Amino acid sequence: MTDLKPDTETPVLEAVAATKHFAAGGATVRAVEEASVALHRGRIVALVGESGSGKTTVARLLARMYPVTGGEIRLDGSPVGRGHPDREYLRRVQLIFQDPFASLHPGKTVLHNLERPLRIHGHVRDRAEARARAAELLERVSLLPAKEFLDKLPHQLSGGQRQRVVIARALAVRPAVLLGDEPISMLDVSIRLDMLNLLTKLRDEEGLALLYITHDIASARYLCDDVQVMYAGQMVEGGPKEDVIQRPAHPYTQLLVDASPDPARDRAADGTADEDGTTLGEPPNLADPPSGCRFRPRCPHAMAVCAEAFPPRTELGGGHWAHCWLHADGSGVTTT
Amino acid sequence: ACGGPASATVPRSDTVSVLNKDTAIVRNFNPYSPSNHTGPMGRYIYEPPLWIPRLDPAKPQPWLASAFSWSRGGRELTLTLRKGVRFNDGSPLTLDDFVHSLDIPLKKPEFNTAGVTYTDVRATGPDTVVLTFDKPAYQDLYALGQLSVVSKRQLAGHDLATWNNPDPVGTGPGRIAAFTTNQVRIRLRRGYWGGDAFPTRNLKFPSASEDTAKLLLLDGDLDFASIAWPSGQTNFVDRDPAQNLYSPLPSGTIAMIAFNHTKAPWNDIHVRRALSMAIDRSAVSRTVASGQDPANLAGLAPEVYGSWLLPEYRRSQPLDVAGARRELAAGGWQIKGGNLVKDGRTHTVSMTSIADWPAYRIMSAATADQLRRHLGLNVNLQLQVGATFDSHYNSGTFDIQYRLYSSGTLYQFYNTLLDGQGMLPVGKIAASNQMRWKNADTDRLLAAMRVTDDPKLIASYAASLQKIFVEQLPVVPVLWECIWAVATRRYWTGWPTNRGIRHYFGFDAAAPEAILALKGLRRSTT
Amino acid sequence: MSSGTRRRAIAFARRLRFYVIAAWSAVTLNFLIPRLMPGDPAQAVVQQLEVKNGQNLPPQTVEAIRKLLGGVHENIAVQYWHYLGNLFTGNLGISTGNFPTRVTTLIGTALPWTMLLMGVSTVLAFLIGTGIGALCGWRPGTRTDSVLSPLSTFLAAVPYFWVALFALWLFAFRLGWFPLAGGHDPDADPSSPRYWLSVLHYGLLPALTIVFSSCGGWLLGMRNMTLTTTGEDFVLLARAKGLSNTRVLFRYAARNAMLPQLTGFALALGAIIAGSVLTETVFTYPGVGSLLKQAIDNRDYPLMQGILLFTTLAVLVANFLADSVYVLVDPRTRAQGGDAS
Amino acid sequence: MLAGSAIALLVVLAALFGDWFSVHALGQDPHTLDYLVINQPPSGHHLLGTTGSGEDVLAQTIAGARGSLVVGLVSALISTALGILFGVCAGFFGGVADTVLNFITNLFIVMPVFALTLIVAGYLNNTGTMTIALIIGVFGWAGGARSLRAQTMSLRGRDHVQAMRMLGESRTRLVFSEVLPRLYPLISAMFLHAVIGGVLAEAGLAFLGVSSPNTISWGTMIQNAQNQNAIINGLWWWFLPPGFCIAALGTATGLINFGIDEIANPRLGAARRAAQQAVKAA
Amino acid sequence: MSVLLEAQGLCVDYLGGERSVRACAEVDLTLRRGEILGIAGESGSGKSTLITALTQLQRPPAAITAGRILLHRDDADGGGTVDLTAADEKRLRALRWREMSIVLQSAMDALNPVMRLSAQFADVLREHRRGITKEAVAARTAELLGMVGIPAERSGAYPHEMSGGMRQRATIALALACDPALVVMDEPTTAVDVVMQRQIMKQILGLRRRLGFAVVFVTHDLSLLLELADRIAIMYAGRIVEIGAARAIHDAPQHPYTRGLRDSFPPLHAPLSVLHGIPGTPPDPADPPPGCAFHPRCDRRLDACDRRLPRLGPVADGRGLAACLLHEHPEEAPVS
Ligand SMILES: Nc1ncnc2c1ncn2[C@@H]1O[C@H](COP(=O)(O)OP(=O)(O)OP(=O)(O)O)[C@@H](O)[C@H]1O
Ligand SMILES: Nc1ncnc2c1ncn2[C@@H]1O[C@H](COP(=O)(O)OP(=O)(O)OP(=O)(O)O)[C@@H](O)[C@H]1O
Ligand SMILES: [Mg+2]
Ligand SMILES: [Mg+2]
Repeated sequence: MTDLKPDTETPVLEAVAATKHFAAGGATVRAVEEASVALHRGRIVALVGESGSGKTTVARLLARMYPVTGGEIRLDGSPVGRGHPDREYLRRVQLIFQDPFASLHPGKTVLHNLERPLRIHGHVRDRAEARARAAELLERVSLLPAKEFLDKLPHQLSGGQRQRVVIARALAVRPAVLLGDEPISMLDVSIRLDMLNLLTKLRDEEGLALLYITHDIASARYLCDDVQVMYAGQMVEGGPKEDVIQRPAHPYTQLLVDASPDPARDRAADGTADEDGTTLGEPPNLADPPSGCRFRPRCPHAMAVCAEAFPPRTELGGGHWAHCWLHADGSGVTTT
Repeated sequence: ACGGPASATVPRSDTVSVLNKDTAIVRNFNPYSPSNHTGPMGRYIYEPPLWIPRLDPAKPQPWLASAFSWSRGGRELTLTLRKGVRFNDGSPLTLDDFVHSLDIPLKKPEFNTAGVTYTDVRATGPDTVVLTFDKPAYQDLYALGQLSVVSKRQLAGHDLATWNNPDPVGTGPGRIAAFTTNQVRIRLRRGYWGGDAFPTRNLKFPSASEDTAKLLLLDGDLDFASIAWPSGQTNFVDRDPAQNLYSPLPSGTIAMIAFNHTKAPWNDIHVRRALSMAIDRSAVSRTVASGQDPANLAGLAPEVYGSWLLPEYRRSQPLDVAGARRELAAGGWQIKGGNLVKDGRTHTVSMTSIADWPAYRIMSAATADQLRRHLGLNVNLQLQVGATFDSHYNSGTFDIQYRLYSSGTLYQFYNTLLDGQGMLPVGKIAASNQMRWKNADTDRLLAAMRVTDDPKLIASYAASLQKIFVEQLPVVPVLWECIWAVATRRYWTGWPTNRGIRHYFGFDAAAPEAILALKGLRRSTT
Repeated sequence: MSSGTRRRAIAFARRLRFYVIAAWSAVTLNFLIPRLMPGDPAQAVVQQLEVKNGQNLPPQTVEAIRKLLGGVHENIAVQYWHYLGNLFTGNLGISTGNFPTRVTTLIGTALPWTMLLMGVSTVLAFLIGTGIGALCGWRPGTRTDSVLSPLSTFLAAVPYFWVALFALWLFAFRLGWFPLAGGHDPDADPSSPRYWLSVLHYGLLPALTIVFSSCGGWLLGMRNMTLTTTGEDFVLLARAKGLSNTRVLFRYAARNAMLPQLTGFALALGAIIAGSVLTETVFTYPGVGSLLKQAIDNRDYPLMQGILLFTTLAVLVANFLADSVYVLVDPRTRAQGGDAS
Repeated sequence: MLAGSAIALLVVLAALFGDWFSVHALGQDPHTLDYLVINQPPSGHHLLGTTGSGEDVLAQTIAGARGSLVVGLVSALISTALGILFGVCAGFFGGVADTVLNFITNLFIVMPVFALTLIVAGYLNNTGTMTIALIIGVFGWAGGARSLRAQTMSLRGRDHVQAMRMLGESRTRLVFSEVLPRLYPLISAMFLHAVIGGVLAEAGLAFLGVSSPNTISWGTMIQNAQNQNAIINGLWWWFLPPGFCIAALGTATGLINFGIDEIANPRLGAARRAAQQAVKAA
Repeated sequence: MSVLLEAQGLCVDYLGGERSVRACAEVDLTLRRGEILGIAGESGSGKSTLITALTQLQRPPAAITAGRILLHRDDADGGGTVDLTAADEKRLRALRWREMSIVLQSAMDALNPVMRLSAQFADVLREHRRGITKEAVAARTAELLGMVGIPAERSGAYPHEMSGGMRQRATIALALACDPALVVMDEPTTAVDVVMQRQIMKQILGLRRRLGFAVVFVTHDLSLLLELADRIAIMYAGRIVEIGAARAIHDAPQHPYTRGLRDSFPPLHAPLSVLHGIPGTPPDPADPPPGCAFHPRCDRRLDACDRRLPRLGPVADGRGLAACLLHEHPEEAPVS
């Protein structure tokens, strides 16, 4: 795996302190608050967090499916406009949806799905060329024999095959950035790894910049280079994956890692906490979020200062950073 | 006031049950309402000054005015008020009431629904009233048969434009006994000036659609209805010939083809004659199957206009295909591809008819079919809803129409149909001579007829007008249009039939007529 | 909590705004439609009079009648202004066909009949159709279902008046079980029990024909909804809980399947007046339908307008009530605040 | 569904080739009056008897298929087109367009459609078939538009639409190639519903005296039969066929709709098949 | 511990005329009292079908076409053995919820959206304890909700007013309302976050310890089961291909499919290596391959695999049961 230092070159795509508020029935949902994420050529960033933490919203902001409320999106270092993305932008940035079953029109063939982006972006001139290019694309996502798949309809494909078609379709525009919103969560367990391996291949061979959104820390660790953790619309921690996962700095990251199933975990050791009938409480209501650090109400280490302001970004070394008052003094203590 | 409970106890066998065609009836007896839907039973309550018999409209009869006479060359009419008449609220009919009634149409033209033409009303004696006209008005008596005489006292303080007059006061024998939206009951009072010789004092008018009325008649719930019943003979009379009666009564109305005389080829007498000759009227009559017979050449029903009708015009036009072809040839017309052609110009034949009445649908279809059969004319038959149909007629924007025509007196018959004085151009809404018939002889004869009351002169004018009508064929009479009498003899006999009609009865009958007809009924003995 | 109340208030205000604007639009449309139509009520009245009299009316009479029956010479904006003003005072004008009766009087006499007949039969049809539909959807494929469901499709497609005419002929005429026409025994005294019994007797056949032809639609709708709902997990869970079948059906399956039906029911209730034309024409029933038919036949603009207005407002009110009831029945809409529609 | 399609096909065939068939195979022109055979019961010559003016009932019934179907189809086309226009545009474009279009839709939903149709149709000059169809169509689209809007709104947010949009597909193309095709089951169900709705409305209007008098449709046939007291006079052969035809067409479209429903909502289909299994097993 | 439930030769078909689908084939299972039996398998392997059949909740067109399900009742409940497949609806209703209850995958769908939570509890309590007072119902509801950490005052809420995790816990509380001997759970944690999932798992373990009910827990997430279950059954294409103690499944999976499945979960802490999952896709249940359904994807396929259907039998070292020819003829096994 490549070991480019993130800071050494301009990110291909970047969200800088991006904020998104939705208006919903008279209330304002503060879905994402000052979130930053940078995608570099040939690197994969994983975005993990609970449901509703704003991961999808960040991806969609990056894809400019809707405009930011605050902050900005930068492509190749220059800020982009607020309106609908033009074709030029879409040629560089592509989004892959979570559900391969839903993201293909049930009545359209694989060929059609691949031909449209090729045509829209002027990569082909005629049908024959489109067909040849489409076959090439299928080969790139390892759908073999490619020719046989061209004329199939989605329902004739398995979930994994569909997701490959979806990825091939995104690749057809020749993007520099691929945003994957939980691209494997709807797939069968046994074929998820193949998908992750395919993404790795694309990164390595084509130098794509990739955002990988997931619930599943283990798969993030398997696939990506860097991990960022979101909680209730705020970025709480990030850095090289082993730093974040093996030595989590933020209490929420710790909770997340602890909660994730691990086949190797020793069951007996865990049993002590069984009787625990109390709960950690619920993630906050984003229409009326807690002040300061939004994890504060569930945090075992909550302090007075936590309610006052959102903690600043603390660099913990080696690209590892966190937003937590526990580390804000620069001590970099890991509390476990 | 509606005397409810008593009515419930009247046995059916003591009640004359007559169809009320209004399906949603309103307790509205305002005699000045321009609407056609003011309780039709008003005719048993309100009475006119004169009676214009439908069977001889040229001979007005005294009614509430016991006598009338012309003076000043037809510019003044003196009416003598009948004595001893009492309103149904017991008060006497005074000259004041009479004058007031005659005066209302003058004071308020919007209530001149009878169409009176006098310009002044004056009481000239203890029981005489003089009506003044601008011009000789011998032919204007008809309106006095349409006017209601009302009680001044009852009307006092009411705005006729908003008042429903739910409990009408009139000189007629009737009084509202019970009123519901489904039915009106009338009770005939004692002490009516015209005598007490009614077979019963109870009348009821249940409302129903014509379709339902037929079922009611079959069930014996109705004694009488004035509705057309195609194949009424087989489907009603034949079910029980002893009891059931279906009779189309002569009415003076004709079903005819009207031509737009401003347009070729209809302004060509040869074409009109050819069309008339090519129709087998008895075939058309059979199709309607409701008893309408072929009309005579003059279009004047002998029962109504018999005293004027020339004997040679009593027959009807027979089918004469050869004659029709001769006429066309004489006019220089050919029929090519179903159209009329002359001098290289092609005229398509499009006939419109009214869609509202099923019988007209059939009649016009059959008539068109006749022309197709016998002349090879392709008649493009269009049916239009009544309002559209009439508005095209009135503004003269039609080719030929299959329509019905009726009028009061013989003079009115010709005057409304053919008077060319003040003829309006096409596009303007005309109330008479909608066909735009322009004929100097006609105009001259009508003008002369208007200003005389000499029966001999009138008869000669009438003969000349008939001649013009038959020879020039401004319209082609096809069938008689009737007033229908459907009745059962279960409880009552003596209904008017086309064999022995004396007076009309039922929904469409005018006031004195209905009262007289009622007197002619007898209790059934079966 | 307060934000919830505020949201609800906002939602309510939005809904109310819709209904107000809708009512205004309906009122305006009602004003415009007859005026955009060709023809002239006075002309029709004059024509009738002339036919009746057998001669022409004097021109000044024609002119006066024209003025009396709502002069068409006024500028349309002035007419509209008068119309709105009159509406607010509850004055819908004077019927030209039944001059000089007020439109409100006419509607007032006819309305109870329509409400009675159509209201009762619509509710009955809804209850019967929905009830049987729930059973059919609950046990699809049983004999009842396999007979009733196709039958309802058929019933929904049969022209109503065709059936009604046939029923009138068969039951009222041939068998004599029911009266042929009217809304009550015309000879009975309105205060007597006999009168009220006759109202039942006269209304029964029309009501039955309505129920007969309209319950099929409710049945099918409910059947399909129940079928869909029965597949839901919460019904499975209710079964797993060991609840009795009737309880599962009524508290779980049917209760949820009912929700879409309710909207339809509100619309149907509102459409009662408009839908009564055919029934009342066939059975000569003294309701608003007959009145509307008469108005159309007579080109009675004010009456027509009045009936249209009444009908539209009835639908609006029914919808508003349905919306509000829906919020009570389906707690989910409470949170969302509900859409205007 | 098969039976439904068969009946519908039959009606369409009758509408297309009925005239030819009547004239050449039956030897009867639906417009011909036969003065000699009025109100005849079915016989070898007139298979379904004759009307009160001597027309052949069978030939009229066949000709009526065209009249009714034309009204049904044209009104359905109009109302479906309007429904799509209003529903899909409102649902897809959202925002102000949605507010306005949706308001109009809701307004039309609360308008008393049949009464309005009756009034307007009663007033227009020369109520030809097309006029009647037009009026029925113009007043009858709102219900469909409402459900199309809801469906479109849900489709607009679907991944495959968003995905194509993210590829740079234009909005028009998105509507026509991504959204509309998925609405076809709903639209076709709506359309069929509107066809029979149009046929019924035409018949109802005809019964109330508003009809195109020059064309033969099942509605005008019933009206004529009714006007001439076919039931009272026992002319069942005249009164029954047109009503049955309408009912049959309605049932046919209903059955086809069942089929479409099952395709769109597989659970219904599964339940039906399961029920059949259960019945077979029992 | 005594046996609670036995399935013998259970076959469940989705009837469809010519194209019937056998979703569960000859399933043999034994569940002991108080035991947590996990069932893992990919999507479409028949897990839900099995679980609904076990509780006699199969919906048309599913039908049990062979086999028996024996429920051994506790002496306290009257004792005796009931064959659930032969029991009529009345008999079953008496057993439902008192003997066996169920937790479904999506709590949103499993709760009646138009009834308050308390009413849904009351419904079941009233049904099974005739004559119970209103107060007793309220008290019991509060107690049950308390067990899963939901405050009693939330009992008046409608389902949509609660978060996903809360709803899911409420359905678990509901399942325990009548002290059942058996609770079957169909992916009860798939729809919730890892943190909530961990919490729910802990609660299940704790409650099981306190109340002693047995659990059949179905999921596609083997890594989760490994932490939760006592024994695990692996399903593939409608058949149970392996059953064994959780540890044994983790440490020494006997069936190639089990091994593949286990290796489909990247580790959270252990060193990373490139993993491959299982090649190919699960079979079409309407048209399963002949012989062992797994043979097209199996890397240790034998010649006979496409002809002979392996039976579930003890493996050589007695560590459970597996259905694989490798174990029927261990001598033929290629060295892996
Ligand atoms: N269009 C929208 N309107 C209003 N609120 C929204 C909208 N989209 C998202 N939200 C809210 O924003 C928050 C973040 O949602 P988002 O979908 O980004 O979360 P997520 O991390 O992707 O969750 P998941 O893991 O469930 O996909 C949620 O509370 C959601 O309800
Ligand atoms: N209603 C049905 N009709 C026909 N086949 C069905 C039906 N429901 C399920 N099946 C088939 O039965 C098989 C087993 O389905 P089941 O739902 O039990 O799988 P599962 O293991 O629970 O999958 P998942 O993890 O996706 O929930 C599947 O292959 C499915 O295709
Ligand atoms: Mg998301
Ligand atoms: Mg499942």
